[in-house]
Amino acid sequence: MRLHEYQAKQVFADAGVPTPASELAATVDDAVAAAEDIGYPVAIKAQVHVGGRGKAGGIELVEDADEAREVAADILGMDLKGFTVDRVLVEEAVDFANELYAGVTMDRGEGKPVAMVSTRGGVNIEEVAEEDPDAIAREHIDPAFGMHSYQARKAVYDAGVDREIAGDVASILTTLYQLWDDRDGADAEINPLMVTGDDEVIAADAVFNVDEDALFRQPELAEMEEEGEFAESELDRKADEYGFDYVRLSGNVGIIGNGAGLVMTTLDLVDHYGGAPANFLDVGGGAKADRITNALDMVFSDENVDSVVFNIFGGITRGDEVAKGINRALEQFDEIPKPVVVRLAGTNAEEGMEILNEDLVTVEQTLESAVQRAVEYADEVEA
Amino acid sequence: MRLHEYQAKQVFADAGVPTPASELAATVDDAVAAAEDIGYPVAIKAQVHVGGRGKAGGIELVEDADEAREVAADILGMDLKGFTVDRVLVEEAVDFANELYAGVTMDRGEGKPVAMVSTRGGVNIEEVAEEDPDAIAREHIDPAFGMHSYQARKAVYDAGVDREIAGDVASILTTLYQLWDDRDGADAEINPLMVTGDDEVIAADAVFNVDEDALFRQPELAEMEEEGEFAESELDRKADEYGFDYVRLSGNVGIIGNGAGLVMTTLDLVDHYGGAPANFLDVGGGAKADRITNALDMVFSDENVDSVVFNIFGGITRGDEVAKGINRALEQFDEIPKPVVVRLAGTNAEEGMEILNEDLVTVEQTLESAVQRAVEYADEVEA
Amino acid sequence: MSVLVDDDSRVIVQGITGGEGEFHTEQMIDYGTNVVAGAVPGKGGQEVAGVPVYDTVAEAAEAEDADTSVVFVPPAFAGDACFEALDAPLDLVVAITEGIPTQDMARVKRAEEETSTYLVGPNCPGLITPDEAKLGILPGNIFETGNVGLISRSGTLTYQVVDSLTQRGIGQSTAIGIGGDPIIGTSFIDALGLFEDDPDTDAVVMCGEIGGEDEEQAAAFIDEHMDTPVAGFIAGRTAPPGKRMGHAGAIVSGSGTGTAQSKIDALESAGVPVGDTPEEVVDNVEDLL
Amino acid sequence: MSVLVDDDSRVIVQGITGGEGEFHTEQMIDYGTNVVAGAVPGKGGQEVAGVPVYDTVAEAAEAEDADTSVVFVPPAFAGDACFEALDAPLDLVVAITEGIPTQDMARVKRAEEETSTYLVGPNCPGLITPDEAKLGILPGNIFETGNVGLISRSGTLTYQVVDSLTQRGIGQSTAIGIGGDPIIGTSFIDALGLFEDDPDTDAVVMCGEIGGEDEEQAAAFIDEHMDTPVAGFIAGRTAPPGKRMGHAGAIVSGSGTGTAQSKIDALESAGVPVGDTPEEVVDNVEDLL
Repeated sequence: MRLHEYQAKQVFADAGVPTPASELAATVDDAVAAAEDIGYPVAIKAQVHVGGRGKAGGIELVEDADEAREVAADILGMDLKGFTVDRVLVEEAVDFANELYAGVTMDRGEGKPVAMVSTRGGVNIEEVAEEDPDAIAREHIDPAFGMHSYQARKAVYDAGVDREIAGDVASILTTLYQLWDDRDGADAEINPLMVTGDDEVIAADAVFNVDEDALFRQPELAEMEEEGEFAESELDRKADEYGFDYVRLSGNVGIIGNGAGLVMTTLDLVDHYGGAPANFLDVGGGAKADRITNALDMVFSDENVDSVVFNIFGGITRGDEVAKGINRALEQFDEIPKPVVVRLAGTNAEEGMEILNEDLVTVEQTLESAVQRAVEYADEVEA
Repeated sequence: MRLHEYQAKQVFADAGVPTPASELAATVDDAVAAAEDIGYPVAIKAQVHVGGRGKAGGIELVEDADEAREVAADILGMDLKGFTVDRVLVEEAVDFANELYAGVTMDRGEGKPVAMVSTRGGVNIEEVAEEDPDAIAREHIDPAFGMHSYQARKAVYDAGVDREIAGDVASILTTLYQLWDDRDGADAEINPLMVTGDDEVIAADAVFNVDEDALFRQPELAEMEEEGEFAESELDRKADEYGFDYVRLSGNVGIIGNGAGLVMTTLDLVDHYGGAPANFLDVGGGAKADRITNALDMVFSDENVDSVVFNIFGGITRGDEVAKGINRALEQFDEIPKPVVVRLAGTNAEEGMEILNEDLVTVEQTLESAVQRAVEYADEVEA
Repeated sequence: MSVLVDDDSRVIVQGITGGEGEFHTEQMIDYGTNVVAGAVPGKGGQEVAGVPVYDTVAEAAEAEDADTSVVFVPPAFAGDACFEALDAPLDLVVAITEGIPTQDMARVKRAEEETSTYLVGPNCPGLITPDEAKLGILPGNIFETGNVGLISRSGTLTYQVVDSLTQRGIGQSTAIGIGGDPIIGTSFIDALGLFEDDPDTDAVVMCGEIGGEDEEQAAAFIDEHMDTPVAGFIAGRTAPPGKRMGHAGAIVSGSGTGTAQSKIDALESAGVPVGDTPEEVVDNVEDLL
Repeated sequence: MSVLVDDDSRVIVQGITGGEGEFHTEQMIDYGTNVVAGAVPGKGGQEVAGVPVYDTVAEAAEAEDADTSVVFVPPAFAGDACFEALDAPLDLVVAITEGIPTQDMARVKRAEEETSTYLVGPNCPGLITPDEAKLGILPGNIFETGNVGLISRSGTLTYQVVDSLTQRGIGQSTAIGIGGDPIIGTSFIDALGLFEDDPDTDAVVMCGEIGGEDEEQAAAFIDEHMDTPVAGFIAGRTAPPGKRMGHAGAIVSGSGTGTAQSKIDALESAGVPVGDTPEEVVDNVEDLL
């Protein structure tokens, strides 16, 4: 779960990372008032989860109230790579001499956290990592001991950070690791970490992704997640409400299944047989009829969907429950919105297939044939 | 450094360990007022670092104001095993059905913390450990990971704590370990951990020794140490002021040296040659003349001392500095208070021996002869 | 023969008194698994599915001479349950629980590396040696004894592949669900090594998916160390970068590592045929046997 | 020959820019120790006592091919300095610093046990191989090359015994101050084992003191594993229980463990003569040689 910039900045500031003065605004008036509070120049920054906001026109520097009003009006309501901007962060403009990068993430290959520092801040760090991996100093952290102080210093010196600010940067990296550890971070990043002309170091941007599986013990972050949902799409909100693992894609074959690997495989097969998957939707293990009904509602809500394939291999999930849910969901319609192909296997699959109302759905015996049939239906709709 | 009971209770309560209501009092009036506040019956408990306070009359239960006044007057000012009682803790009396023990300490042999639980609380736990070691359940804690929750539960179940209160006791042990870890504990103990008739668990006594070497990062505990000095002897206060490692003993040969092992050896030799050491005093490494002067002042302040042996083996400590300090300290007296024997070896020992004023001190060439001479002097005084 | 589990395994169920724990204990016992104890703090002395429950794993292991545990403990407490099982110590710990915080698992994994215990999972369906014992939630009826080892990051995908194998008369020596989390105990390499050393496993199927570099490392391992042939499958070819596809570990990074293509290329370079569909995987296994 | 340190040792001084660090670096160099670098964060590029200073131990070790470090870092930062040296990694780390919090050392010790590095100290005078190299603060002039190994928990007591040995014409192979703290790296047993394996050490003196059970364990080790004869000394016979006698580790517990008598008894049962005075120790060494 990714915090908005303004939320991440608050978390960082609370932990002691220096951040510029800033205020959140949802209206043009509030944005101008915030700018007056802070004092010009200020940056007005769209609060959406989109990379390269600056280049896309989502971050602008303004020098006075007129400019602030104009820019805030431009940005609020703007569509940035598919996301509508509902909030802007109005922030003290930092006059910098240099831009660094500092980050902490889990290196899953090593099974260990890794702290990173680079003097190549202010640009896409993943590109730096690819082009010039040595430009990023990395310290792996022993998860039993946590980060030793010397490791923060070592990362900073290894990265070639100027001697004058090395201590401050090491201390920010230590704080960043500590908050990543305390707040169950997945990734914590400061990019750019700006260095001013008089050697002050300040976090000009802030990224914090929290481990969704740990939200139960991070009540403050859970609240932030809820508060940040203004930026979510209708479909994502619905998936959250129903508690589905759901990812929307650009195709037209809706996919419902149980178990991440099997659902991914179903997507891949749609592609393999010439179709285009509209979504990933995992109902999870042991789904009962209600949950199946919700899943169908979810997929039907996506206007891109032209056909649906249901692929369940029952372990704990029972085929008869799935069949009941499908029947119940479809019986409410006078006309089925999109053709639905169902394939059931495993626990109680035969019972399920007997229960299924074949007036409402197409039943297939194998995964391959079910996917092929759904792709055909979608092609027919498009044709 | 050992906290007083009332201080340890505050530290424990702040961490979330249930403790009885209590107030500290330095006068009889305050003690009675505290008892009225809390409500009778209350226990009135002498705040001195003495084992077996109860048996020695330092803890009494009172039922009303008259008794409170009488008992407070008895205990305040009382001499308990050599310590004068300056403060009492007035505490809600807990009506208990059972007494447990919970403790955390460093097992130096293992190099690991150990958490302990026993159902044999309320008595000297060291005696229990000797007579019936299995009556204490022990869990060694990996210092890299800290205590796992399951370890607290395991210690509690292994100790045979009643199922009804096992969860509460495990949670108290977890808290105890956490505060021991956070506050740089040497030992943290609750004995007795009382269990009331309705299965409430409450810390009726609290012991907390902090690692003196960690006081620099425990400002609150350092303050408590200072506040708690009312109970220290004059000599201990002086040793603190001068920054000496000093231990008073019951003999009459004062001992000053550098390095713990060598000073202990000097004590042992005094004993070996038929004398009785009056103290352990280590001036530490690299002592300059001033420090030597302070050390002599320290030992002369002990009225039991009849002679002094000075034993310095210079590594970083220089013999000439020591000699200057000795001369300076003794020159201020019209008459030397007690005979002083000096043995210098190692760095600049020869220069030192030349500097020493042999009108003021007796110089010996070997450790053995120096000790023997000091013992003789002491014997002469006593004779 | 088989790897990790057989009918000699003496199994503790951690979290046996929960709904999932109890249901699957019954299922495991029905399958023939030698479940000898449950371990749930505060529930010592009870009995579930005919099995005695102890307060601690150490007590259960001692009293019932157990060597294995299956963890059905809720995510908030599952890391601690793994530590308890590792410290008991046991030979094999199978963590079924989904949703354990990643930082908890990093610490468990760190501790596991200092032991000789095999940790399988978490977020996995468990493992099974057909007709001997199953540990976890796999549907026993689709498995059949045979000579193909199976390793998979995904539960239902495993069932899909196993079902096809069985229907075509190809039985399994042992099937291991290694789990869909970013940090897991037994890796592909660990499991491949076990099958390589098992004389009764004649071929191995490994079902990987997007995210991480385990499959790439496994490919290098196969190339260097394995004589037993391996057939591969990789799920998630159509997954977009930056999105978690159900499994916490199934995510292609923004910088493009962890893609299906990278894994497929690595496996194919190591001589592992990678099927485009589950049925093709079974075709490949037939060819390899 | 010698143990742990000789004239091939390439030494980093951590905390070389502090007063103590600089003074003893000069002293070590004067003695002939091959001090190749200093390591102090923020001081990289400077030079102290003719030695280049680096910001990190790893950098110093890499640039100067060092294998050993001596830690003169203040107590609040010394634990971290030990971790840095262990992780570099180096072969030998000698922590001179007194007053490191015990919990810090427990963590350092835990980490050390997973490495092959020898950690000597903390709260120790260091170690010396006469005429080759000294690491730490021991006064070099009292030592002389010879065939007696020395192990001691105390600095000045070591000097006392060494001085007597040297005056009686008995030289030393290596003298190791293992430190007076409750938790130390190299124990008596570790050091005894090193001397047992050193063909040029013909006898060992061990100077113990009250507190802990290291001497008792050493006695058992001597009894079972050592052919080289050992002479013993124990300081603190007259120490009262519950009082810290200068060293953080020198304390007889309230329950009476860690007494001098217990240690003397254990050593004598293992055939180790324990002198009542330092001179008696030297008498005993003469007898053993």
